[in-house]
Amino acid sequence: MSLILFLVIAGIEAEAYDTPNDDGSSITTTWTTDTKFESFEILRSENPEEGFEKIYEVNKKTSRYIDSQVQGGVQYYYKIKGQSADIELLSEAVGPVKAMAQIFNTGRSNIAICIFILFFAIIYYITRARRGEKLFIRKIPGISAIEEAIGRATEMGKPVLYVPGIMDIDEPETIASMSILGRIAEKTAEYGTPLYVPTSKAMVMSMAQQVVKESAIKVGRPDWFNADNIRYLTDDQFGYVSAVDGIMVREKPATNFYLGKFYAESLILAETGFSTGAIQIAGTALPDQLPFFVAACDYTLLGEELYAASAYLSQEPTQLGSLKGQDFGKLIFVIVVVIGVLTRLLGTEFFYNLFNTMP
Amino acid sequence: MNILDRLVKFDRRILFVFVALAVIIPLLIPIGLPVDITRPVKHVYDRVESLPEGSIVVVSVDYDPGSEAELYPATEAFLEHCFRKNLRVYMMGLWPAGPKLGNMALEQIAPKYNKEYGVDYINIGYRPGGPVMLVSLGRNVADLVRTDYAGTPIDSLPLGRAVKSARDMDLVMTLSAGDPGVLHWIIYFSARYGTPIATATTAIMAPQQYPYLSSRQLIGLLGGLKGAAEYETLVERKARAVAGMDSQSIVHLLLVAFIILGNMVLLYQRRKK
Amino acid sequence: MSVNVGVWIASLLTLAIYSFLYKDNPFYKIAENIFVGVSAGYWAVILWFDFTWPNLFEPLIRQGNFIYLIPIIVGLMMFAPLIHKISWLIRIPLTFTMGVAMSLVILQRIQGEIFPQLQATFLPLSGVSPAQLISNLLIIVGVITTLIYFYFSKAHKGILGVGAKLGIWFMMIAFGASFGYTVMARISLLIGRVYFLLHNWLGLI
Amino acid sequence: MKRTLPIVIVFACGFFMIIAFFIPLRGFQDVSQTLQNWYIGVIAFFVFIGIFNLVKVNVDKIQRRLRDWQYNVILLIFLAIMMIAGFVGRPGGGVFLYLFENFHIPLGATMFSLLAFFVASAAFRAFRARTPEATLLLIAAVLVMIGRVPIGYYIWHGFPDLVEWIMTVPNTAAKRGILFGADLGLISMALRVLLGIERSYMGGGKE
Repeated sequence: MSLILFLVIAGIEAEAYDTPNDDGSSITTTWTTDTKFESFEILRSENPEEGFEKIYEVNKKTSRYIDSQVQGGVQYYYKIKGQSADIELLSEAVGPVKAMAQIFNTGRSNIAICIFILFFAIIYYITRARRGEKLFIRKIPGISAIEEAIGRATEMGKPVLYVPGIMDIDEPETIASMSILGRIAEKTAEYGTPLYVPTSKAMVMSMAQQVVKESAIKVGRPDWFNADNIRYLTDDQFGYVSAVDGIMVREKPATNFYLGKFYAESLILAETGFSTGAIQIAGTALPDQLPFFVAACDYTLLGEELYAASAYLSQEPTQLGSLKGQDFGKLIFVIVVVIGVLTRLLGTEFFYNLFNTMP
Repeated sequence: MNILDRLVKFDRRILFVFVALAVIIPLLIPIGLPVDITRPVKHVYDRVESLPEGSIVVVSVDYDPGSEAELYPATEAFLEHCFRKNLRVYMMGLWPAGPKLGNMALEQIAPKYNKEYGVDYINIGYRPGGPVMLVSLGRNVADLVRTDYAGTPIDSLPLGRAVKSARDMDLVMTLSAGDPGVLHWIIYFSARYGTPIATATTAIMAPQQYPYLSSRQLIGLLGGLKGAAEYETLVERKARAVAGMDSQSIVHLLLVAFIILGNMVLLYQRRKK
Repeated sequence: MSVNVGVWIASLLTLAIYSFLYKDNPFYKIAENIFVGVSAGYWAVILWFDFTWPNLFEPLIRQGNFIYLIPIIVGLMMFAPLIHKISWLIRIPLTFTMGVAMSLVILQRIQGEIFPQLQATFLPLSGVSPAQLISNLLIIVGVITTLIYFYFSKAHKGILGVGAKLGIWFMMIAFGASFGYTVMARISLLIGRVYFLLHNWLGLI
Repeated sequence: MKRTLPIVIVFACGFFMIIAFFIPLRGFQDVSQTLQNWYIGVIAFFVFIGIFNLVKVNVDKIQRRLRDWQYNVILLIFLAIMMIAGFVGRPGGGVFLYLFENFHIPLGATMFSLLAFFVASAAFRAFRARTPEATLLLIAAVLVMIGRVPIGYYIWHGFPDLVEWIMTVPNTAAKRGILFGADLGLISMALRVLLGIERSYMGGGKE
């Protein structure tokens, strides 16, 4: 009887090796078998012949165990015991294995290469821009829309409203918004059109005042600048919205700009502005709020376009250089996707596997 | 004045009344529309079903009262499923108010299945530090967790001792309303330690999760109150989320009607020009 | 109708917020300021008891583990601007936290997002059903054209122009989906509150 | 010192963390773990300074009798009540939980539900299919709004699958493209911070 049993039961093939890319604290054991066991026990000894003790038990779905209760430099031997209701089977002892620390995690070399390429591209373009080179950025269609909208307000003899979002000046969107505000202030000052900038943060107000004043001086209309038009209303989200709504209803601006960081208030602003019949131009980086702006405004700067517009208008080297560096990254991504799809179509998984991040 | 012109001009507060009625009436007089099950929800359910008894599920309550209406029903339904399957629940929160809300759900569900605190479930409270904390937590839990939410030393609780690192976590369920949340669990935790992540998010965040579903970085997704209603249906525990689905349906119909009507006005105005 | 005072308070506060729908008014403002006060207080208490005391001060004071002085001192430098002479010290906690957080941003965005997402875009175009083939092709084209739309180094003319236009369409569908879901979210929140008022307060359902 | 030390700190911490990511040696891992744990400790003080500033701003408004200063008094009173309830009575204590359940939860939960009403009026008055792009957006939105709730399934059994297709194909594609762009933006910002080029977070660019 036992002889027959022995013939049907396939053995357990075990393997043990130093866990790659770790700090020398573990040994990995793996095993394969054709027999259906209920569970497996992992046994360990420092001697190939005797002294094997159970160190862990795993369920039938598992075929790998990482033993992290080992001492560096000690040689270990492993056995795997398969168990089910009526049979128990032990594998041959495998070993000796020693846990060793690695100096470089080779499983992460792909990430290292990626970091290297991106860093290089960004630093390279920033350096070029800082050296005073003219880097080309295409004109964002939104910018001509901005100019037209100001022109329309002037024709109608009505003011322009500029909402710089509800966040403080440490927010990248708010900073971008201030560069664009500078350009808008230049245009409105040239035409002599009033420009209202209600803000939700005191710091944003003082920065906006400074920006608008500089623009007015730049186009030779310092008399046009009126500090009272750039006011801090309140920090509170909905309180701010209802106050801005009030301005829209009272002053009936012909053009509303919403450029900066917006949250739930985007919807209420865009709706009130729409109902007063203003031309509305919006832009924000947060994808959550973009749909409402697209649906209720005449023109919307989508996501990164806000930063691109700011870089285009300010021609500030760091902004321009970063944008070009990121563009280089996008180009690489497109190429990588094309190669990835083609290589898989040709039946090789080699390129695909280069992007594995898990051991 | 044309009737369409008048429609656009009237006070928006009249529209507000419409919305209120569309929510209230179906709650008072339920229609009982059947809830269809979507794949991402089914995947979460199936994964919980396949876990062996005693597996440790991290339930991270990453929302606050602002999203309670959407995520609390999902919290209860998910916990019910875990306890029914005799899984062990390790609760925490990346948002300060999360663990308190999670505790309310635990107090509802755990007694029903005679679960014992410290053995079958535990609540380690608010964990500040967002993404950086997650990287640290995955490597060594003891570095960060000294006590549970009530101040009991973590070593005095069996389940507290059982979880030493990400290796001891069989599944992470994050009930997520924003930042920090599911994104950080995926890219700061799962990407490093390989722990599978499932999530229930607010509806606003749900479309954003589909790239991760497609890359299998997420096992499944309960999107908004509808996702919770689906889960309630799957675990046969119809409660607040299912009850809300009639109102949800009616208001959606109302809004679609508003959009269509509003655009007819636009067409009409254009033709007049 | 409920006889629980807490439920009454909760219900009246709920109605106070809804009074904003009529117009901005004192009840709304009171409710809102209560909210800011309560939530800030809540945060401070929970942070102290769940983290700061057991993880920083307790090991320092009870176990005399002086290594914990480092994060405490660096953290306290956040208050440096109160004393004019040493106000620059605030830069130490700011730069330290930025250094740690930003390095992890770089590593994890690549390991956890860029690589897996690129890999997930290498979709098979052979050996799949025709319907799947179309879907896979659409995803590949959608990802590439969206990237083209956000490519600012070349004017959008010719093939790039066509790509960018396609990218816009993909984005508009995606935004439409987000739009629908966001609407759903807002309504769910309202349902939650109305359910509370009808169930817990008035006891009608 | 005032200029250089902060730049050295951000550079050293940042690049050490990046290098340690690739070196599995115990020493490197332990140091980066310690830096992370200190980070969490320091971040906790950011919250305390935030609350301190909240008090300062409000006291200031009250002292200067700015418009609506009475509301700031209410804010401070409730902040104080909450803190006393928590620190004296412990966060597990009855008063603290009572305030949380009957003040914090209903107020937080109601605030954003206001938006449901504004969505409705915007749907009627502002969401217009003015351009082909906006039309596409609105069509997708309407499909999702109907197909994602039980009434959609009731109207047509294929609705949920259609919406799931929109979500898994065009939505996934565009969101992924946007995500790549955003990641590059973030990485480039992070690198500028580590190199000390970007310093606006240190406070307004003043020395």
